[in-house]
Amino acid sequence: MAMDAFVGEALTVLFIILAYSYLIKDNIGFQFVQATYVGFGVGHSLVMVVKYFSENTFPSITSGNILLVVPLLVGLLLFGRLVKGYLWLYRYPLAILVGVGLGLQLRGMLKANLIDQIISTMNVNLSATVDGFNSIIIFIFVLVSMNYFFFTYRGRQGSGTIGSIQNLLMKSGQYVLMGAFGAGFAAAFLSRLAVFMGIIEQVVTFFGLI
Amino acid sequence: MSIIVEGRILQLVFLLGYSLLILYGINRSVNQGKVPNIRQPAAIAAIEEHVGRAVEMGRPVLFQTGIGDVSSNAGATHMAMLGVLDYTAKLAANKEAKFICTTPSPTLYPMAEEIIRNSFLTEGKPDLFTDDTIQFLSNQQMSYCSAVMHLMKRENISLNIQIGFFQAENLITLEAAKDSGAVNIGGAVRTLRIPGMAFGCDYFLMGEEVFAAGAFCSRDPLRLGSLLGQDLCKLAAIIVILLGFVLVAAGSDFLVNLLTI
Amino acid sequence: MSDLFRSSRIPLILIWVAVLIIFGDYFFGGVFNQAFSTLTVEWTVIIANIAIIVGGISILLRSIMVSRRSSVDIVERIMHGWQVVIAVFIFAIGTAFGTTSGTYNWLYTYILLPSWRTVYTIIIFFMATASYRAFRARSGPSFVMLICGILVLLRNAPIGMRIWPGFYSIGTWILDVVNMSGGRAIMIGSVVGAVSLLIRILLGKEKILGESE
Amino acid sequence: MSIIQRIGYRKIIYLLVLIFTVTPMIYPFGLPVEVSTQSNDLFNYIENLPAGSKVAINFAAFAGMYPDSQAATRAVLIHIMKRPLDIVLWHSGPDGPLLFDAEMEFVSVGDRVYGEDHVYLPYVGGGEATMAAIAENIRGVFSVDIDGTPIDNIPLMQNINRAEDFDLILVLADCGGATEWGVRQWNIAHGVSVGGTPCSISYPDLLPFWKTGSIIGMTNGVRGGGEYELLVKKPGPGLKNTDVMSSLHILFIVLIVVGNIGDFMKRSGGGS
Repeated sequence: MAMDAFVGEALTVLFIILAYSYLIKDNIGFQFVQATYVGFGVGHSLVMVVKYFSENTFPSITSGNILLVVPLLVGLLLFGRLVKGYLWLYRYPLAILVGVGLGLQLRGMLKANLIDQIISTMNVNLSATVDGFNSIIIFIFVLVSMNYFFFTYRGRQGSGTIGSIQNLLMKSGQYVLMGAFGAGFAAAFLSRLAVFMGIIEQVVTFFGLI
Repeated sequence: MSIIVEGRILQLVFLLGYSLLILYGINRSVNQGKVPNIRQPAAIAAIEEHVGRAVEMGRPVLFQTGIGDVSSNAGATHMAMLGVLDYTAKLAANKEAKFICTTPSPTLYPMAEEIIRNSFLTEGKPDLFTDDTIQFLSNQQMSYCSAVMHLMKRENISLNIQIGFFQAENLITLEAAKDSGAVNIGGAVRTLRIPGMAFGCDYFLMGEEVFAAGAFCSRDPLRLGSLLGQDLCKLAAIIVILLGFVLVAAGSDFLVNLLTI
Repeated sequence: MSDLFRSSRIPLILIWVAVLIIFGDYFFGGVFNQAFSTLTVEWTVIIANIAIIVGGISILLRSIMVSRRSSVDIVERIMHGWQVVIAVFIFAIGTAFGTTSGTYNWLYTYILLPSWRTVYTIIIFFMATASYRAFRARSGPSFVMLICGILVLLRNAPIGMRIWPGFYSIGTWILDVVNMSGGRAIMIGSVVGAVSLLIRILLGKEKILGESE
Repeated sequence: MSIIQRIGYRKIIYLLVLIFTVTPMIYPFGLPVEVSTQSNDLFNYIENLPAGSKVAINFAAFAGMYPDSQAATRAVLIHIMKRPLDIVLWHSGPDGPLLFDAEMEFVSVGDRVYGEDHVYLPYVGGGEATMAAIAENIRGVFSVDIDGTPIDNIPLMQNINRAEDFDLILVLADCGGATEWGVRQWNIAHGVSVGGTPCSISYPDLLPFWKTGSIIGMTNGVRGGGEYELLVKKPGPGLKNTDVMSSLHILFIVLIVVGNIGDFMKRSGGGS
């Protein structure tokens, strides 16, 4: 193994041991690793953004589209947030980010999150197949889960049949949602597991165990 | 053909319809004064019960604000958390329970401090506000965790509240609280955070319930009004699904095609 | 006059204009499309990338402030100082030699990757202890959640299929039906929440533009 | 029980996690993986794309979480580089370029010519708004490719301006919502199908989009990596670690069950 690779691998294993020493007790070694990755991450993201501007935006300003200077200047007002007393400057570019961000998100959600989901839920296929059975179950589960998220109706939900039906729908909606979050937990675990396997593999191969 | 882009007409109808329903809810609550009352969420009722228990046992109540991410959609979660903080601080001051609030967020720290100070003032107990009532522990995720774990053991807390914008560290603090014998009350909006919260808490709020709890605690007519509007929107969606189901069962896909024009 | 600019009235008008252009382009196209293209391609991309720079610098400024405050304990001050030093060092190396240079690649592969991934995976250990200590089936719904969690764990683990083939199909059913239905209900709720949030912002009732001075 | 009390249950469980991870690495028992429908859909869609179709790739990797979707991303890159497709790739995460270069060492480009068959564009930040801007006018966002060559001099980019010029957009290694941006800004707004290799934490939230057809297929984190490696018949990190995946899953299930039984007995027995 080339010299710098070996030194690199040794350094990596040192970082791994320092980081996991947190499990025994929070210590300076761990805080060093955490400060390193936060600082390195900030430095790296600044390098990449400056690279994008220097290769894409500035050339297109100088070569053709001089009007791009205006959004650049408005964008620089964002620095108002860092200077005491100039917070009000920061609000102009922030308004554009908020308006564009929420606008784009909502206009896409109207079809993807709402109409498509409604159509797919109502489009039950009544054939006596597994797919048919599932589509009916999904139809019921979606309606019941949506019932869990009613807040103002619950205020008038007293006794009597309407109250008990509502309560039953809400309760069964809670069961469906909790089942869904059980699946969510398994996904969250699987996600970190893969990263963890890679780390342990690096240590194990460095010490030549495999 | 029509000036509206083909295939998006119904989306415009839904957008305008939902906006009107929400404006109706807000107008009815703010201008006409008919503020909708919503039932106390189970987790909020549990806060009341367990703050009382904390006083009997003479052990403190811990409230965590969560990470102060400034992204636009997390802003609404912070507002709900601050509503619950205000409600809990008033409760603790009223029953004279020892109240501790910890935060890893420099942006949420001043807002939380102001709210707790006012709550103690309105309950007529400003002297309860000592300098360890609100503690900014560290804006590093893991350093904040270890600091909170030590605090939980040292203070022997009996109630740990974590409703708001949390990241992966919430599992660590939930387990540490359970380990020191405390009751966990939590709440998360994002689906990827709900399982961890649901597993570790005795009572918890999921998804939009966090906003409902925030509105309930702050009793702000605008939020309560918009909650009524949102319920009407969801009801409309359910009615469309039911109608569509009946038509599909009867063999006609009229509504399915209508929704895609 | 100057307090008109200081207030958030004009930024609110900017939000109105941005939202109208975006929905105008989506529903009516035509003249809105040119405004939409200018707004997103030329304005928002540049402002969003400057926001990343401002975000990075505000983290460093806060670290400088913490490292200079005497009330903070010495170890944390050193670490915040080190954070700023390494950020500036990496920025210098990155812009001077370029990110494809050997030294930058070496620093990135052997320092950033391990430190980021180890801190990220520490949670696995805590998930294990929390599984043993905190994950309790207290009520009916949390019992269902525990069972579904275990069944999907068995579906994801290749060994699950070897123990009993049914685990794979049940786990897949939970993912494709139960999880999908719950997710769909939350999705429909999120659209309603987004419309409500947008309306409250357009009415100027949300403190999203930060506190006034 | 005194030993456990003395050392503390935490340290014992940490040790168990390490043992259950290292042992299957040293003594692998090699279990195959079931291929899920969603992974199959992605494979078949790419396999049936006619020659000369244009594919956009948004490489959305972040350093910390990349290993989770690395196996699937490598397998999809191997598959797509083998097929006669025109590829335009850009990065939406600052770590993208470095992680992508390291990944391409495992992917053979065959007799493809850079600039005619595939183009690598640089990193640009800005999330969903930038994704919409690229769909609207890719030349407005990028002036040069990742090596600095102006776009107008690249033959492949001559007739590429908007999302409509593409037949598919692949969002690779997404852990933070990039796939949803793709659905909202490319599929809904411009009708381009979306595929991807999301990490398993975002997978459950994307299932409804697969059900309605916006997403044509996707893999599920490291497990999906093993599945796609089977489909392209190129074993890699996904299949190699299936045993570690199994042993740790079993450990977790045992911990949950033992924890709950212990608690149940204590509650019903001690009545506390």
